[in-house]
Amino acid sequence: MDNAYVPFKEANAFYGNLYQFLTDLTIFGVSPIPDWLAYLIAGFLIVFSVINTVVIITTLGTWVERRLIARFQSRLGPNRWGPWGLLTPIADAVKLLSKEDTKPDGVDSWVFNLAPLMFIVPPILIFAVIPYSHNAYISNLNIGILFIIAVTTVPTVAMFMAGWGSGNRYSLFGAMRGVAQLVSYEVPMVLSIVGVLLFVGSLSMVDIVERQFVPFILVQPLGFFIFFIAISAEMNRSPFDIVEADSELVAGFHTEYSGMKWGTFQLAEFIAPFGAASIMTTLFLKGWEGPILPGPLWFFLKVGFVWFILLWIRATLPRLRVDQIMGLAWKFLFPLGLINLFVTAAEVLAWGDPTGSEIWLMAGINWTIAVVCLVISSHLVSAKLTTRNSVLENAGNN
Amino acid sequence: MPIRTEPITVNIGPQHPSTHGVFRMRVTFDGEMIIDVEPIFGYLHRGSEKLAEERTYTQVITLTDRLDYVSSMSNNLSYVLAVEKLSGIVPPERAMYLRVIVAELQRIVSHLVATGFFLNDVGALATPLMYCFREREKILDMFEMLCGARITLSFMRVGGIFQDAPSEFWEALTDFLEYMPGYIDEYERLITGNEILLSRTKDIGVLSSEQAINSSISGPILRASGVKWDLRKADPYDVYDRMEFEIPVGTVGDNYDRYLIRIAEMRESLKILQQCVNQIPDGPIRADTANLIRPPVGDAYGHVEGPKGELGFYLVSDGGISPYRCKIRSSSLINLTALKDMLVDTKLADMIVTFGSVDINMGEVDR
Amino acid sequence: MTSVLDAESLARKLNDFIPDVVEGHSEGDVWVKAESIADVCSQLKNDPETNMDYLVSVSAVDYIEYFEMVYHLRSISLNHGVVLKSKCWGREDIEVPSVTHIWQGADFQEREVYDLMGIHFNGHYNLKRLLLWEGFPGHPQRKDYLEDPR
Amino acid sequence: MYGLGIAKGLAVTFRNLFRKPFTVQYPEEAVPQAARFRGEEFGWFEERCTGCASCAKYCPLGIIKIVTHPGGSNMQEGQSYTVDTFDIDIGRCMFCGLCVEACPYDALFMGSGFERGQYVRDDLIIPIEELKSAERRLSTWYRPQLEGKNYHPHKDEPLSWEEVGRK
Repeated sequence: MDNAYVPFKEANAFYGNLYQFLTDLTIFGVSPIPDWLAYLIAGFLIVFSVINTVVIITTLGTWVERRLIARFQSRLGPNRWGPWGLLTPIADAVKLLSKEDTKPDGVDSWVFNLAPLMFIVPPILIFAVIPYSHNAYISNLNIGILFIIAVTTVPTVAMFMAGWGSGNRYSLFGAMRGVAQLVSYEVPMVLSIVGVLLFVGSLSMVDIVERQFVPFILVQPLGFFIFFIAISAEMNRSPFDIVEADSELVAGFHTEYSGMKWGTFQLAEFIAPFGAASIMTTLFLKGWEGPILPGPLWFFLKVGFVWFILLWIRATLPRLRVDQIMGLAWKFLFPLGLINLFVTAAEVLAWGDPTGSEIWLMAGINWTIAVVCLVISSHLVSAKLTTRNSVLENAGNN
Repeated sequence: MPIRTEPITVNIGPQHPSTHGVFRMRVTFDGEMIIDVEPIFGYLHRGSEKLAEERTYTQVITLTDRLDYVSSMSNNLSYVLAVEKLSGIVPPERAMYLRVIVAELQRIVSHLVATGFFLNDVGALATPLMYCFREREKILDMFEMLCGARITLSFMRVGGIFQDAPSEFWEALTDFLEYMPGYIDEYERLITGNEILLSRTKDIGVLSSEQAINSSISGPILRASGVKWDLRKADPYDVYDRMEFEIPVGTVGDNYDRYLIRIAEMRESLKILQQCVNQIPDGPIRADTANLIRPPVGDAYGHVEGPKGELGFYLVSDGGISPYRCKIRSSSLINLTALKDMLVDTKLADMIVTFGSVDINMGEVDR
Repeated sequence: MTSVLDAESLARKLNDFIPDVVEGHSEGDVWVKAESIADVCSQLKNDPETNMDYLVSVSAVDYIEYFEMVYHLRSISLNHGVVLKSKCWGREDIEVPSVTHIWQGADFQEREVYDLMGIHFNGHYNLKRLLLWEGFPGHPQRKDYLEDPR
Repeated sequence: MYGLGIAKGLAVTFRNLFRKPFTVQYPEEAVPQAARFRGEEFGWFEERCTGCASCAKYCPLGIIKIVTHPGGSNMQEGQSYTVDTFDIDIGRCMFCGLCVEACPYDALFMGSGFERGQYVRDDLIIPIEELKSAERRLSTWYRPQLEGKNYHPHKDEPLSWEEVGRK
């Protein structure tokens, strides 16, 4: 009976202790909580706390994001509600909850109502397999990264459901764009991850961190670059936000939503960067490991850093066009990903399980290849993309 | 049976984040490609021309403020030039210089707004817009020193301007002329060389020079198409004939050229401002005119090179105290004539960018 | 400086082209017959001496007894201009040939004149109201227009 | 090279992150208005007004209502009138200042405030009692005599009616 739970119990420190405490609990010599109930209660508590932590961090994240973007634009940002505006997310939530939930005529009710739910579950599911520290994770799936790739595909369906179910043409445009974009960017994203996996030899997120002798960004620069762009596109952040494209499609696939349904979409979109930053930290920045500071702190510092860069890019860059985004995926990132994969595979074949000085040699080779590839491919595109300085020079001539 | 596809018709506007007001386009798409565009106007129609027939010549100035509300000074100038032509009043020299100064400041304001919103339409999440508005505020502060208002200025009067500039205005203007080139450089560093902007704007929405002339396009759009035509040089009014400046001219006539022209014109405006500050003489600022002007029977057409193009007023007088007919040649409306030619066979995303690069103002389109 | 064409010689030239088309002239203004506006315009555009390639504005003025169409023409290449006017007598069913096939820029301007003044342009490909909605009673720019006709 | 433009742009936004924000937190800190600010609280001097109604005639919107009756103390030239009603409906006012420009006796001045918001449109009408008793923060718009004194509505004391006229 006990055996089925053992691997989980031993793998997760939080969960194991809680489970132990519940089963060891005796009142008048009887143990009131049977095994299966203890398992259930402990599991529920852990999952509940993680989900809520994610949501709370995200809501605080919206405040940080708005303040930071405001400072990028040399404004102050929301500062009315609470000290430094810290309570703004709560005010937002209250406002959204108390708002009328409108439903336009002619929507496909089931599809329309189900879409927000399907949109928010996958980003939260990512956190099920993210290791925050040694022995601090919900589960150590042996196919962790595969699981992430699988669940991040689900929002595509939700997006299309929202766009189609709304019965609005802006929404439909947004949904069609979204499906095309997300399906395309799955390919380079997976290709860039495979490089890492070749080194590690395991799909488990914990194994990936533990076998990172150096942060993989040093050994896999090209992979990191591709993954960074691909994941930005996956979560529809600027400059890839064609799905929402507020200046073109009003709000894209969630044009017709209001109240908390709209809030759910927004929440999911704000959770996404945290999820993306967590994945990037785990795959390329050595996860929770670092000197002096405790593991979880290192983890959150790295996540915060990646998140800041995502934000910085969002605040600066204009949006790409649909065909350019698809072109970027298939003509630029896909070949680069293949090159990266072949080079890494060759290196792993040559050196087997590299440790010590071989890793630096490998890093050197990979950086050289990355720079050469980027320069060559950039020259291929930049022929058309030079600035024109002739506006005033012309003035004198004609 | 072959697969049947259908075009999809979408109403862009009248409520849409990037139609710059209540403008509506009925666009037919084939997928993401545009196959037909029909602009629909009138949501902001206030009948300014009719209202002008019931107001005295001075009171009409307040109506002109509200035509293109990001460039009130140019509207004022165009109107008073028409009345002066009609009644033969010549303003004093200091007034003419001050008019040129405020008109050029207004051109910078309008181009800042145009560039900011254009880049916002490209999708830059309001960052360039905020930077542009930061400088716009400085100029609006100057306008407030000058005439106590920031947007609806009513600054000019027939035969001059209403009051001389205070001393703090000159200090603010000198400061502005010093730091503004640096800020324009900053915008250019931020976005001009940005590859995403280049790929979004180059060779999109091309308007050939023949087509531009044939469609009566004016202003920066005409110049971006390679026609060297600027009323400040071609038909100088006030003291523009004493100013030395270049007319920036584009080569291709695409969105990127229109953006570059606006940036270049801001720099040229700064040059004109500097010359005005150096040359401005002392003296009266208003010709000796009666408060109620009664021009002789006749008609006159006064025009200026406004920030958005040629803004003209065709006034007919019957000898009374108010214009018999006041026709406004609005640059924004006529610049939209070629919209269809620019948009067909581009994509949905290009439509917004092209429309943003035309830079219209609904207050002037619908009047 | 944009020069104004000499109206007298222009009137003579136009009369050579279409007999008796000019009804009168004063400095810079030439009055022509309403029905031959389009022919005069295409002549002015195609004649290399005048070369009026740019239509500045199309306006209409209501003088109670007649409507006056006013065309401000300009040549960008030669930098000169002229004002073409024509009187259309009557109040109802006034028809003027459209110049949209000569200058595309006349498109919205003629529609505006039609909308606000009620002058029909023959040959305009899409003569619909521009600023007001379809079915709006009357033409509000006219002098005899009442807001609430009862 | 591809990417340089993007990098330059990123540098510009990063520099702006450490720049002082240009926005002002309005209720706590207000932007100072210029001396010529055309604001709401009109300044009107009963002693100078003859009830000629030039201002009412010049208003493009006709929002000034003046009722007078013959006889009174504020004599300028000829016959004298007492002003019974002097209402300004600032709910429709567009602050063009033409009324101030039209006043031949310098009795009417633009104000320099902008915080007279009301919930009901009727409350936006400034009646004569309020004009009489209001604290007069006079804008120097179209009043060169005030500008000559370097008068600033927000820094200096309110002026009495003898001090505001043109000599």
